[in-house]
Amino acid sequence: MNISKETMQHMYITMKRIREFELKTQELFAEGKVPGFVHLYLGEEAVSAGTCEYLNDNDYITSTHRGHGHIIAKGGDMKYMMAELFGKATGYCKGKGGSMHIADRDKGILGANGIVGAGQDIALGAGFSINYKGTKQVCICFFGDGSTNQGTFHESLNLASIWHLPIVYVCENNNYAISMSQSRHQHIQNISDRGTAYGIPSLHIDGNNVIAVYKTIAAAVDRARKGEGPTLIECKTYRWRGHFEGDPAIYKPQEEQEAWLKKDPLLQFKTYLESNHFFNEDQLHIWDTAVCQEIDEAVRFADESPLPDINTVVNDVYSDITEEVRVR
Amino acid sequence: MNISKETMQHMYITMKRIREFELKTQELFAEGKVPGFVHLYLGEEAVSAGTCEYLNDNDYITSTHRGHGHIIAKGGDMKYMMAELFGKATGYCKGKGGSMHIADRDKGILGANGIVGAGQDIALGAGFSINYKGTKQVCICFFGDGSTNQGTFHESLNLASIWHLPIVYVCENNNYAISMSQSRHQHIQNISDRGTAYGIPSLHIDGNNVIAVYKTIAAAVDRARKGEGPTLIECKTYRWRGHFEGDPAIYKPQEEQEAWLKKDPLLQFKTYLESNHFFNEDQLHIWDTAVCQEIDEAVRFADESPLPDINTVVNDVYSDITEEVRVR
Amino acid sequence: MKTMTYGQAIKEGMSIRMRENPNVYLLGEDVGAFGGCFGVSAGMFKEFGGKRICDTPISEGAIIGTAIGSAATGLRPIAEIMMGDFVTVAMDQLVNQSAKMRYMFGGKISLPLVVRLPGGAGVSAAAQHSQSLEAWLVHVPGLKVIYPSTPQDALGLMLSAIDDDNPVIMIEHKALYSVKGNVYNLAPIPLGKGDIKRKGNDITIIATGKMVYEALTAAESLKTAGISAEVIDPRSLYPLDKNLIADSVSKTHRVIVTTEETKRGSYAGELSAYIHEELFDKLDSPVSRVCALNTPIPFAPNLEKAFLPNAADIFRAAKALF
Amino acid sequence: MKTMTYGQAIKEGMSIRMRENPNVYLLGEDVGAFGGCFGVSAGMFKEFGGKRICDTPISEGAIIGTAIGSAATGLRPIAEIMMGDFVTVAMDQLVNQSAKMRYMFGGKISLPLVVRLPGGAGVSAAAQHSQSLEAWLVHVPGLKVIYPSTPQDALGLMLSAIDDDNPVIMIEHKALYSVKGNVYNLAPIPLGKGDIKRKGNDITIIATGKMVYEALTAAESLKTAGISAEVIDPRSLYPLDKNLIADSVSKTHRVIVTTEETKRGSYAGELSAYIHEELFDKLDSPVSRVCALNTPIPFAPNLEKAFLPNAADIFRAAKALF
Ligand SMILES: Cc1ncc(C[n+]2csc(CCOP(=O)(O)OP(=O)(O)O)c2C)c(N)n1
Ligand SMILES: Cc1ncc(C[n+]2csc(CCOP(=O)(O)OP(=O)(O)O)c2C)c(N)n1
Ligand SMILES: [Mg+2]
Ligand SMILES: [Mg+2]
Repeated sequence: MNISKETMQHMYITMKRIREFELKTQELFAEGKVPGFVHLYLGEEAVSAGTCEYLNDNDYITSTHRGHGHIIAKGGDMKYMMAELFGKATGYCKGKGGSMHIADRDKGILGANGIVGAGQDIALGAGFSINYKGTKQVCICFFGDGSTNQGTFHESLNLASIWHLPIVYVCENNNYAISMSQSRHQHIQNISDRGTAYGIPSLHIDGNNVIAVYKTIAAAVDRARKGEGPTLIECKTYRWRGHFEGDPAIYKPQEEQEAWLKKDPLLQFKTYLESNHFFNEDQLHIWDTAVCQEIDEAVRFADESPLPDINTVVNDVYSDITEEVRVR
Repeated sequence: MNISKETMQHMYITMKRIREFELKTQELFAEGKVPGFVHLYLGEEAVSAGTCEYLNDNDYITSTHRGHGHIIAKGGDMKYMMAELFGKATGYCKGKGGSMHIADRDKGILGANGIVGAGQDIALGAGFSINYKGTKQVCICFFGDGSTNQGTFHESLNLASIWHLPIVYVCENNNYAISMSQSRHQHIQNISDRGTAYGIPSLHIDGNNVIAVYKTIAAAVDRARKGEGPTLIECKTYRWRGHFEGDPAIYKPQEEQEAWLKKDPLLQFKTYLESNHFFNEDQLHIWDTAVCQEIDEAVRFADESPLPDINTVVNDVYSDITEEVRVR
Repeated sequence: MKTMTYGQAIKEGMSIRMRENPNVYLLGEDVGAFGGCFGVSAGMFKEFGGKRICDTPISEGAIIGTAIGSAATGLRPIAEIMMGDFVTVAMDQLVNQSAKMRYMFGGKISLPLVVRLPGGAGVSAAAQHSQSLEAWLVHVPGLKVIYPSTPQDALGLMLSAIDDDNPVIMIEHKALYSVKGNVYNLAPIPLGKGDIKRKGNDITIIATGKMVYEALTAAESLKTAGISAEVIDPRSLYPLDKNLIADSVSKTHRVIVTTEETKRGSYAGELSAYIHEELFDKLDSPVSRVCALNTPIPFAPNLEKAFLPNAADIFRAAKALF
Repeated sequence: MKTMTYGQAIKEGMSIRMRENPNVYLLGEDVGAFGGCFGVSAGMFKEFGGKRICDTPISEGAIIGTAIGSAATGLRPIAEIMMGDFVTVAMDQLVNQSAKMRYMFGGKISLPLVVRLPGGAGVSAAAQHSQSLEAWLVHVPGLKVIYPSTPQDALGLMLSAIDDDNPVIMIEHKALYSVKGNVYNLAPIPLGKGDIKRKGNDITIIATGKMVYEALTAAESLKTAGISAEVIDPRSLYPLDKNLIADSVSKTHRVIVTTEETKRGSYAGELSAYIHEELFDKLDSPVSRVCALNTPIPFAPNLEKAFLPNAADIFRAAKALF
């Protein structure tokens, strides 16, 4: 499979966007600008960048509590994301959702999700719709290693298999579910081994290699579009930070952390692009700078945006009923 | 492995007990003597008889909505069972549980269960206790093919595996979950393939061959007692009747039904015992007659037992609080 | 005018919309050729085929998840959970996902989905197959909850539920499926409109589901005792027809709320609290709840009967208010 | 006397019983060396080891299932569900299994288990990490439900919960974990005994969890306004200390019930219904509920604040009753 320069450029920019968005969020959280729980995607950029690159706007994704990367890669607007993280009226969810609940229907983003395993079920419905309407879209279902121990994982893969749904299950195995390393939370080495239980083709790949991710996903997406059903792809990667901001993650062995930092997916891709003479440093630098500007603008946008009017607290519960403001 | 004549005799009697108990229940249900839902175990007798034969009284089992066979095989008293089916005060549950909720703690029977998949979770706790106290008991977890699509199946096997719990998972694959044949509800031929997903040794056997069941279970139980963890055993069998009494089961192909009726587990075992000269027909006949008498006594006991006093409706909710009779 | 059973009316409601709108479909365990555990969808498989009358494995969470995801992407699913009690394995999907999505996403998503929950006791199905769990669902902002008692209401409410752009939970009483009634018209009954099942002046009996029939029986007995009872069926538990209740209570000054739930923490309690809060001055006596006992549901028919509230209980409670 | 936080008091309660009884153990996600998501079990892993402070995968159903099965076979488990909202994926185990087993089995089994559910809002954790779901659990016969507001109560109730031979759900408010208070003694507080948090004569404010503090603040303001408020913390939602409430209401004749739940279908409604039913003649005005809004819980701090009930709301509601 040949990957065009344009595709590579776009994947690089996506990864850089995610990286910078998360670094900035880390900083803003520490400053107290971002309330609530924040789960950073640092170190896992290649998975969503490589995956979403092969998708169309009208393809769907379901996401997780660690969703920023998925949303950026699927074309979400960082301004509205950042505004949402700030709890501002201009955010994706008008301040009602926050980091864990960002959605963008126009981009096929069916929502980040605060419940581990919930996206697996929702993906079923998206896949069901596609087959029902015969529209040849696909749905990517992102989830973590830890979530593969929830019943929803099991039920979802079984149903997708018997219904031949066009779902690509993308497991981001970052080796941890909060403090539980994979070896403690399940007795298998490769999560892709779980596909056998459903008759679903499954494989595991280096999730820090964006090219590998892209190619593997492309094959699975093509298969899904042809009506051949779901695929399970385990991407081995690593969570650089604690589970959420504020978690010092002392349970991670230092050598392990260091080894993975050396496998920085962005740096690896940069080196690859340069050493294969796809792009030179100057070119990459220009993009880097542009990304940093975008982030700054997103932060400025978020900062300058108004808080939601507190009367809006009662809106959006139903399409047709507005709750009374003072029912208490 | 050598199987003693005593063991064979006992397994035969167990199977005969289950067969006759169920035939009688079928009759009584049709007469309107047994209210509620009744799920018969006819045709699957070899599974529970072969399994429980290798257990001790203090070993545990968890059961399902189709629990009569499990309870009889684990040593439950048919008198109290029948009385419970009748909704009588002398029943196992004082008439509060009925067919789907029979339990007997003294025999390690942790309960039939009306919720598909619920026993899988409860088995975890029994296994946990055993390891915690170091008592070398085992827990058998019985469940159907359909229940292996519930999230509880998945969560249970994963936990049992990482905790090395002494659980033997016995799947009664009778090819149907109500009207859904296995090929419609999952995309795999052997449910034992699901063990791979948890690193659990798994195998499938002829569930209508009581000797095969006994031997396979024995090995798995020995393994569990030695602290080597769980095993998944799929027993291929067939549900002779509809899902519950009243279901004409028109979704079952007639040839399929006939083929399986020919594989009658009780008849097969009888032929085996006779042709290998373990027991002659006269001997078997004596036992058969005794079993039929037991069943008659059980029915008489149930019939003559009093209804529960309606004031007992408020008892047994808590160990220490009795609900007021008329709180409405 | 047609006579049909409650179960047939539900089927009719689903079928009408399925004929009109190709995006409406039904999914659930054994709803296909088998026709559903209670036969409600019998024949629909034949009419609409397996693509639209969709059998599922025993995975209730995934059933509701599929409904959610497909509703979010343009379909209008109707999901049947075989017994309301099994909603316990799909609560996350219902509560944390379907009910909250519109709000969490800032109003930018619609989830037009219907979930059918056959509930209720009376057939010796024991503790895990007989519950009335509507109180849980009414407590969840984002859900609408309806509970028809007659074939006419079942049909009209089903049509509105399918038309609604929000998750609607329809509670159905399993012991009502075979009850026949007249169906006068095929118009949707708006959610939030209650119905006066019997006019009266001295006491208001608010009843849901199968208790509507017990209330009507009690009203007959009360008449003999010289008390004229008005029987109100809210039909829609949320949104609630507050005006209908206010009008009735303003006239009668006495209220019984009767439901098949275990009393403690019931929807009946919510109604009672609400009526006291809003209509205290109209009340001559406290609102009285007639519910099931605070116990799990027993198997033995005589115990189950003792567990369940009935017309005699309503009669007694009503008399006590005078 | 010792000063400790609410979180530490919970830990102390668990630790005391674990030291005394080898059959008591704790299980849940990240409760081990990590110390639990809110640090409640910090240090327990070191003291009791991994066998008794037991980390689990993300499988809440299996966590409660393990608790049930082990309680049925002789242990006394304490299960932590990381956030109360996640109980949605373990409702079957809690409701259809643990709550009903004793009854279904004719009283022949005991399930001594404690389930800890950290609930409540106030930390911008949004709609899926902030709910107060106690109403659901109170509605389930077979469960006991407790909800401490202070370190002393947390410790005493935890001891009783562990000692109890029935499933006990302990609701903990996540925003209270770091609140300090005096712990005067290490005696169990019997389930079903409420507490007067402040004595008063003119109005009874019944408050649970974090709302106890809002009620106390409101009581201060009311004092300035010439109204003497009694603040009652039931502590145990079921069984309920009916006498304590009756005594107070007989004295004050006015009642506010305040909880952090969404109002519709709340436990506050159950309390209100109950008080009206039993104490109608003592009431000079209807019981008034001060609860959260009927919406999912919003993320933005200002919206979340608008969502939550507070002392000012209680004050206003109280004034309105005079
Ligand atoms: C049902 C449920 N249980 C527990 C949690 C708390 N929780 C949030 S994220 C998480 C770990 C998830 O691990 P994994 O799936 O590997 O994703 P990662 O955080 O590593 O990206 C847990 C336990 C939750 N949100 N939902
Ligand atoms: C959670 C849940 N969903 C659905 C049901 C209804 N139900 C009872 S038994 C059954 C089929 C079970 O099939 P299987 O596990 O193969 O057991 P079998 O009946 O064949 O013995 C179903 C769907 C239930 N009791 N619980
Ligand atoms: Mg992970
Ligand atoms: Mg089966």
